[in-house]
Amino acid sequence: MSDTVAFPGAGNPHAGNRNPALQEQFEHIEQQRDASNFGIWIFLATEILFFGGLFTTYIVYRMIYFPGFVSGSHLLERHLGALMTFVLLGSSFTMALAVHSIRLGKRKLVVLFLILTILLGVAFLGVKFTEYYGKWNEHLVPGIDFHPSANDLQGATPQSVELFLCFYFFMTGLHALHMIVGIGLLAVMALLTWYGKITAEHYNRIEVSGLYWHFVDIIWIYLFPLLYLITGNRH
Amino acid sequence: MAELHPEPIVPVRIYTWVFLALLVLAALTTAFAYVDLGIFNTLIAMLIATCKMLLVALFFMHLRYKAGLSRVASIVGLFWLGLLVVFTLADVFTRNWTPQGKPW
Amino acid sequence: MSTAVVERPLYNPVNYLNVKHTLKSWLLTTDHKRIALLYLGSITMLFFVGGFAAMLMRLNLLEPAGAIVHPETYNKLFTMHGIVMVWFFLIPSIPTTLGNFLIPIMVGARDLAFPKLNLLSWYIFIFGSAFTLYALVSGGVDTGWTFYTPLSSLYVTTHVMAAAAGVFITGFSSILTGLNFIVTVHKMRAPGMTWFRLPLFVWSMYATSVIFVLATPVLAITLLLIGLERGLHVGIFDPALGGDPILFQHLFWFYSHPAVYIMILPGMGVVSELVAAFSRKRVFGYKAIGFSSMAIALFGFFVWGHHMFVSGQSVYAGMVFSALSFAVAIPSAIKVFNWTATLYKGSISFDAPMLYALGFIGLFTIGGLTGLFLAALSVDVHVHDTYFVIAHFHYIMVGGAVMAYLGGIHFWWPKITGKLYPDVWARLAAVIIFVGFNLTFFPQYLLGYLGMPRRYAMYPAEFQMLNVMSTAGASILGLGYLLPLVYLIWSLRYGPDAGPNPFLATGLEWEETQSPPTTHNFEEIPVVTQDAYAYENMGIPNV
Amino acid sequence: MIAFLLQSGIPFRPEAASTSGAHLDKLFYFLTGLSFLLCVLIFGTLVYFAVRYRRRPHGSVPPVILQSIPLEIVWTVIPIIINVVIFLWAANLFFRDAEPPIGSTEIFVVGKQWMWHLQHAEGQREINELHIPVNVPIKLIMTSQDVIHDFFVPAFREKKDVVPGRYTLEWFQPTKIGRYHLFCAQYCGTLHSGMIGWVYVMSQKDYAEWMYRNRPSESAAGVGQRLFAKLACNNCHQTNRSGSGPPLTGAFGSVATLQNGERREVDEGFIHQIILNPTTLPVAGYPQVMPSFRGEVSEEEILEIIAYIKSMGQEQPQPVAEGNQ
Repeated sequence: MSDTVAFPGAGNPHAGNRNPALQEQFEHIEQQRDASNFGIWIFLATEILFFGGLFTTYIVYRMIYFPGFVSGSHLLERHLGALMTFVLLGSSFTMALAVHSIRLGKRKLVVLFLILTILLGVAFLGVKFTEYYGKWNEHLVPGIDFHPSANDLQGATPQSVELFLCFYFFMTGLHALHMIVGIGLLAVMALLTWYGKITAEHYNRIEVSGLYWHFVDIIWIYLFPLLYLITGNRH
Repeated sequence: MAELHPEPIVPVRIYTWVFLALLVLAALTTAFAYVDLGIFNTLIAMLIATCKMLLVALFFMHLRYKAGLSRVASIVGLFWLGLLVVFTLADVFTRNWTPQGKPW
Repeated sequence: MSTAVVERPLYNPVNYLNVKHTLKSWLLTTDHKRIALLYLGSITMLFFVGGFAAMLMRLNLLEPAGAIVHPETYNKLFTMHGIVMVWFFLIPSIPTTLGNFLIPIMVGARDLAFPKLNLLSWYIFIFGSAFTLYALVSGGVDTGWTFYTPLSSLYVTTHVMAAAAGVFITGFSSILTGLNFIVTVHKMRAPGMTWFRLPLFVWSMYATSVIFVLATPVLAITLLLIGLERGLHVGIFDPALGGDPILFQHLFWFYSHPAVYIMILPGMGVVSELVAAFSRKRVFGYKAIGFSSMAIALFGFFVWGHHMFVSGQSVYAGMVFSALSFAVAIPSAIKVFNWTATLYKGSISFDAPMLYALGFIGLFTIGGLTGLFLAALSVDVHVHDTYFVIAHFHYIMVGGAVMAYLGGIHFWWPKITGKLYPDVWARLAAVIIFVGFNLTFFPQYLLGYLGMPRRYAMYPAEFQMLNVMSTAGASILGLGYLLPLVYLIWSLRYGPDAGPNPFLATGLEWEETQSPPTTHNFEEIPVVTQDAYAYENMGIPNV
Repeated sequence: MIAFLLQSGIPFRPEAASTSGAHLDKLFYFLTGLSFLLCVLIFGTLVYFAVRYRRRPHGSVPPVILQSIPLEIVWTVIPIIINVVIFLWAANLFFRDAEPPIGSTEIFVVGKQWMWHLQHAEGQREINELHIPVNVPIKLIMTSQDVIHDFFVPAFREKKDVVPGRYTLEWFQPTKIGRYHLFCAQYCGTLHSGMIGWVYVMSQKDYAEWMYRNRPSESAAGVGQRLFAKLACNNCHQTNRSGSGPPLTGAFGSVATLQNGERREVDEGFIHQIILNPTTLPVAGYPQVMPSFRGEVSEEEILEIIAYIKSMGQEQPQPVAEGNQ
């Protein structure tokens, strides 16, 4: 069916002249980089649908129980939500700069920006868990301890407000879980870069981690208005 | 085989502008929440969120500079999410419609 | 084959199987071929677990009041049968074994794009199966494989969490496998291997992978919601707390209908290869078959509502879903016609894999045609949730997917193991399976039309005769499935050496690798110069 | 061969005892015939090719036949046409029969693990048995107290899921006197297969007699009226317009305008939803003061209240307030 003609650049994977960063299933470094880049984009498409199932349920119940969702949204503190948005956008910015710096080969700058990104991520989680703690104290945790006051409900039925809070906890919780994974990933990247394992030529691991981090940011960009900013009359 | 295309290095200036635009949009969407515009609150919030998403995806995630495959993957993800939402709502919305029982 | 005489590399006695013998070299392997064998072992075991549950069910249905078990046990049996067969056998069957083994070789690569990820998927799969088997041995689950709410989230008291966790975890294994395949097909093709030179098996695996990646996450999140609802007593799907149980069905079938195509598309790919190889002829309508795989992957996502025609779904949504369901039948029909046309003027031999392929086409045609009954709204109202549905999807999944799986395993067995199996026994098994299958499931169409609901541990006496017929068939089918297990294992030790290309088939796996292949498949990455299935260049073997 | 099969005692055809059953069977046999024909064509070709072109010693090399666009078009278009025909036929039957005819005899159905509770409008209650008159359209208003069930009568070719938290409707018009299986077709837990019963189709005379013999002390609407007073519904829903809620005389079957402008028919589902979840259906022109009665009324009691609200319209000289568009 075909001739066994050596493909330029191909060769025995164990031949001595191969780039050590090139994994043996690939023929050249561009192919390896393209593959990991495309791979992470497919993974992000998967993630879109993973969150998408939640978004779909959210949309359905928001339409059915709009008053409850308005009341529920008013239980959240908008300024904290806005603060978290700013923090997370900032972390995306530093992440982009980290990728930029690795392209230029500025190793220490990369580590600095990665650490900044991690710190902003941790700050985000800090605010998030403060908020969770507040809800716990106010007895507004669905299923476990849900005892809203009449003032909390503002005329909506308790179950519709509980449903809203379910979505609040599930969606932000799942998002926070992704943040934690991302922080771990970035910490590993920072270490690898510090010890010179990631260089300007083979920067794809940093780039891939960056794509994941930006994706988590995008999820929050939608969660913020969907959860914190529901306005409108309650009929 | 893979396309051999070195990706351009995006200048920091562009990242900075995008970041500032994101901050302005985030402030804007928060501000709009304090005005009651009825259904438009939701529409504006989603419009701004989509703008922010595009900024992050096109510049921070380099979709603007990428060859087709990454764009295809992201668009496919969004398209399939659209399928899920649209067909589910197609049922939820029309459950209370009652057919009049006449054959066509 | 191009006219230039190519000097073939000498047979290398060190192949992927004997390169190392330690347990560690298997459990930590990143070789796609070894991972394929790890999967083969795991899913074969799980197939017999699921099959055992099915045998007990069929035995119980010998008598109207239930011959051997209490209804509660029966409910656990069909739940385990469904969960194990769907998620732990059918969905991983062809992709993780034949797909893992063949895709890198067929596209001309040394391995998948992400070999470590590939190994990770196997471990995730094993971890998920462990949860599910735990649910099985610790008392069972009785929700049905569909996990319908609010039954699963609030009412049953069995190990729903463990079973759902098993399925949830296994989902990630599917996602990673799909991701790996997509990237491999896009980025790892050998020079000259254009899209339209890919074997049709690769096309169908590509379509399958798209579904893996896009549908599975929705199932994952849905199971997570069930877990949360069950664990925390919140009301996402619980009507008493304001939830909507129909919404669960939407999310569930958004995954589970496309999952049907995850099961059948790889089978279609295998059959395309088999029909060409045993007719010694190019596949008729290569592009039609390739594109119809992609069309099925796409349309498969538009039709999930046909599982919900009587669920209280909107009448209008039902009409839309019905119309779209008829649309998805077209690409399947196109494939059947093209396979049939491929036989025209071929040189057809009836080796065991070909018998499976012909059986597949027949049974898939019957399953597909009865699918039209179910897509037709008013007919579905009568036969929905009856044995008609059971018969229909077993014709597709057992008659279709399992036949193709067995055909594929037989076809590539010499490549995988380097050994030939006894052909007479293999043909006999194929015939027994075909006959046993029809005896088991054809009576179930009649039962369904008569109105016997599915998942019934007890039934009115007038259904007994058909049930007895079905059980009799099932015992033949069970015997048929045991036969390959025996002679294939026998061949490992006593089978004659196969040589690189015992069927004189085309394809990189036959022409460019030895049997069994070496760890890196090819000495040099081949350069592809012609289309797939160029049998006209190979001549015809004298028989 | 066929005669032998028919005499073998294997049942092939379930009894058809409803108007839709006869329609459906025609389509079913059409589909069966069509499938049989297609199977014969496809398998015939397959077997013919397989035998005719079997491998022979010293045979010739098979020719290269890549594809045939006309053939591909033919075998794409013909299945499309067949499918469109089947779709239109089936969807037409489905759509036409989606809504029960006005004036059907109404039966309330409550499914619970693992039995059927049925109640006639006149108040007769039955468990796992349903007595209905022949040649009269019967409308089932169904809900479940726990999980999803499904009311399936094979002889009527009808089934519909019975979903907790909402009403689903099923209707049929029996055409033959007799006794028919009632199955639960949606898996509902341990004794799913025991959730079966009988539907008795009786002559009009026998049915009237049966109803008389089993007459309860009070009709469903009567019980509903007492509940209406007991739950203090009448404090707000007064017959004159003096209460804070809308008067309910003639409300059933009218069209209500919600505060967001949406117009909804006041049917069983509407009343069910407003009793349990009043804030989700804010009717324009009235304050939002109605409390939820979730947990205070059972599904059967809600059905009785609905029966009462329906009867309020019938007492008035004007039949239905705004009519059913």
